[in-house]
Amino acid sequence: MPITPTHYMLLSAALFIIGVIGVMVRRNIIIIFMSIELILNAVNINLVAFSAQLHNVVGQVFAIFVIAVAAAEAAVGLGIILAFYRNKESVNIDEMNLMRW
Amino acid sequence: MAEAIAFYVIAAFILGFAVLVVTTKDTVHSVLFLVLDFLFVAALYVLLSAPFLAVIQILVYAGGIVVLYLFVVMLVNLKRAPEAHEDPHRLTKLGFGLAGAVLIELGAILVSGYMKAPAAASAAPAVLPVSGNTEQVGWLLYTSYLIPFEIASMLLLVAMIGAIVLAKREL
Amino acid sequence: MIDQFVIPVVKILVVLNATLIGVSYMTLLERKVIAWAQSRLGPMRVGPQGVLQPIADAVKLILKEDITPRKADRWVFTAAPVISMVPALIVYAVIPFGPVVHMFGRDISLYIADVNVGLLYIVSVASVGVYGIILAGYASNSKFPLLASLRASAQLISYEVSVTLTLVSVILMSGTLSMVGIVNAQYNSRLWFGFVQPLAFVIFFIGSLAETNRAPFDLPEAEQELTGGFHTEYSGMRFALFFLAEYANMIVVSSVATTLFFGGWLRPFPNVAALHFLDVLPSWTWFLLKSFVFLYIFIWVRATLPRYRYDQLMRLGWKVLIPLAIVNLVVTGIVKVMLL
Amino acid sequence: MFDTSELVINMGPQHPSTHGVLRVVLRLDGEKVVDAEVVIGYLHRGIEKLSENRNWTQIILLTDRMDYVAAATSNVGYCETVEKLMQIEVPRRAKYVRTVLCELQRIASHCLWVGTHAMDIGAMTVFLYAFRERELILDLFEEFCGARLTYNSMRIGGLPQDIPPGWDKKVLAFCDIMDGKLDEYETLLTHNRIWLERTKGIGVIKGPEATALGLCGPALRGSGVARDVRKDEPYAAYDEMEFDVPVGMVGDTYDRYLVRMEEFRQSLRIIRQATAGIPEGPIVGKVPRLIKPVAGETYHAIESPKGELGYFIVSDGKSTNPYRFRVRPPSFCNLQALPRLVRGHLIADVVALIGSIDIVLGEVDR
Repeated sequence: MPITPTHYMLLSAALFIIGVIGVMVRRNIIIIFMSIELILNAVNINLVAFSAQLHNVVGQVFAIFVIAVAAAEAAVGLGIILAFYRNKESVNIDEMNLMRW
Repeated sequence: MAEAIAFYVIAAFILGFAVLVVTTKDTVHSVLFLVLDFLFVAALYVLLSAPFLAVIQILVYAGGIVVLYLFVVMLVNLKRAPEAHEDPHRLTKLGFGLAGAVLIELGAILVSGYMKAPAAASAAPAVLPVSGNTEQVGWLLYTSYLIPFEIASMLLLVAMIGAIVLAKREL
Repeated sequence: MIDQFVIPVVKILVVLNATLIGVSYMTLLERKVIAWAQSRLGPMRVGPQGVLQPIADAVKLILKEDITPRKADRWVFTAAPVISMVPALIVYAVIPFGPVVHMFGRDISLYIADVNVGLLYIVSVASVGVYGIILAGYASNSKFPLLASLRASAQLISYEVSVTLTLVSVILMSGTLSMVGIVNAQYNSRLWFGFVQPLAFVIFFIGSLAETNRAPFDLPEAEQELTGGFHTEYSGMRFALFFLAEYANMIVVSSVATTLFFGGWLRPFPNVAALHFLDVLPSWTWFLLKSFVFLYIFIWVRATLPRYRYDQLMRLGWKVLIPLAIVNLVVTGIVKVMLL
Repeated sequence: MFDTSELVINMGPQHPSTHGVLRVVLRLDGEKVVDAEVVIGYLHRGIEKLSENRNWTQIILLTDRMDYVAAATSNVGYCETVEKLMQIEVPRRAKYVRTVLCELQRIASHCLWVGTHAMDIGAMTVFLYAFRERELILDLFEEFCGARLTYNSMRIGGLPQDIPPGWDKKVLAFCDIMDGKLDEYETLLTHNRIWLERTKGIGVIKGPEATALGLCGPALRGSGVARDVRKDEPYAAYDEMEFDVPVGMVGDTYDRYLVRMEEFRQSLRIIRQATAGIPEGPIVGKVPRLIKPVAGETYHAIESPKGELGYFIVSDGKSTNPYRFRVRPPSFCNLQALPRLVRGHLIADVVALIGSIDIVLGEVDR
């Protein structure tokens, strides 16, 4: 049974859902950040799956841009976590309820 | 046939590690599972005949970003685990419910899409003068997608400066 | 059927065993060369001229007790040496030891796989190698190894940037990422990239010294300061794995340097008719000879140079090597565009 | 794990680069040393108390064990102090041989210093070279007094026995070898960029502050103060030798290194002059059979390889044992400058600085 793009879409949907659950359920900010990375990966899988099916490399170019943005987001996000940890000694998202601290 | 087996094996690993990332208590273990997850996603890209992206995924994601996470996890080693105390007004059940709803909705779209006849073949892609996956990606990146490329580099520069300003103790 | 499975598996076995034997004999080579440099004899007791010393070391390390610190993270503690060893071994999939050769009535290529993203594959596998060190420091759950592992990984990451930039300038010259393609490009352009790109080679060499934690950059396991660096808590077989991983990385880096900068398996002046008598040596011996020269230089540098301090090391990495690598890249680009 | 406040790390007493059982408690802010506290006493054997129930000749053995790297200079220093108290006239031959022995000991001690100092900073080869030369000197000492480390090479009033025939030829032969070997050390270290970067500007201390802190020997001369006991208060046959005292300008680790490397050459120069000019004559002055100095006290200092080594002895005139025997060891005084030198540097520099002030714990703890 040949592998159709729908299989890839189902896989990326499942990965997307796991990411969303991770963001919603966990309280540790770092785990939340990692779940966001999972979501971005799910998007990438979709992009590459369609680019392979349509034999058009544009999808992969977009995937590279997604990776670049993910890198930037991770760097700044972790900077915020470090700054927050230095003030509040905890990485529990519930305690992050102030816009400025 | 071999490709189908490979796909299912890799997909199983990806989803398995993703679940482990989200559920393990120890943060370092979940970072490790994340690395393994990204390596298998890279394997998936190789299956989708996108070797350049697979290598970039290992280099940037597994080799760079997750190392960043590992550093932060070690610097932010906690004396009391965040999940230690139960937070009363946490709507975990609602979270699961919402996620389930989204899953059902996505499944419905996919399944219905699968029933209908495949969409009309879209316009044939522009034939690129170069062959080979890396060359084509490179060609597109520097011709039709040059502006987004420059913007992305600006974005990375801004992110670097932002991270340094945030993380450094005294400037 | 045979071409699909049997030959690649045989090739992999040959390369893996050759590497493992090479790595164990590297320890002997290093002790002998440093001993010779320090006007002493080196290991002489086991076997004639100390030849069986690596086997003795291996047996000793296997029999030694393998303790795990009490509050250490058991799984990560055991996985760390493996994680630092595996990348060093899987890089050999793309390194070409020779051209396609006609043996046993069949055309066999003296390389395991000609991946068209070969060079990027090597760089990305090297970047995954950092995990072994970080996790080792983290898992041993004590102050000194953690400090050492953070420093080691920061050093590795910062030198990876300059090494990758030099590799990009080589790709600019060769036009292809596949390792076999690069060696053919050097054959066609009749000039080894080491001479066309001397600055890139020097930066690559210094960067690889730092990436394998060797010689002037072997700060992470500087006994004097941090009492042993990140593998203080390790003993027995696991310590041996770390030790071998360092040598495996060293062999990998020297074979990559040979392939990229000194024409992998090409014998000197391959197309000069007068030197055809040199062809009696099979191609992969040239490759081994050249990588041996680099290994010798690695050890020679370790015997003579003192060690950099951590901030000087990072300053050199960021403020000297990376700008130089970028300048080299830009100049190569301009020259390539103007000439072609 | 380690929060942003200071981190306290114990370097030693069991540590590869603290030259013996020295414990340095470092308070670190990240990588920078905020403050250092030196803890000593692990090698205290109570030599000064022991000496109070031993007669004057038996104490010579104890002086060997203090600075075990430079035992000959300690013996000569002690015997000269007792001779000064009892006003014994030492024959010229004994004085010349004492000068040769002291300078040979200085070269041996500096060999050990350059080896361990370079090894701490990472250059392993120099250690092997330096110890190869030190072996030659130990052989010369073994011929003269039978021992390689704790020599017991002096007697109050002169030499225990005359130098074996041909010994001075061997010493001159050694000097020629050593000249060549010194160039080897210099090529390995002096103009080595990494060595320069690890030692230039580390542990800078200016002259006045160095004297105030009580630094002495090469550590003090590295900061520009030309204080050398062999020149200021010449003893043995130093007044008849011409040699110059190398002095540093900046007072950092590199200057102390250069001063000691120059001292190697000056010692060779002295040895050549002294060995060539050893006069004939008796080897022991008029010494009473039972050494019982008249009541009194005296202080006499000599230039040991580490610095100014002083002996203060008090005799009550009644018994054959000293009433009080006090030693002013150079390593002890140099070591107390360590916290001041180390402040503001990194951990790797602490190691380089301990090597640069060249301490021996036997002498520090006594």
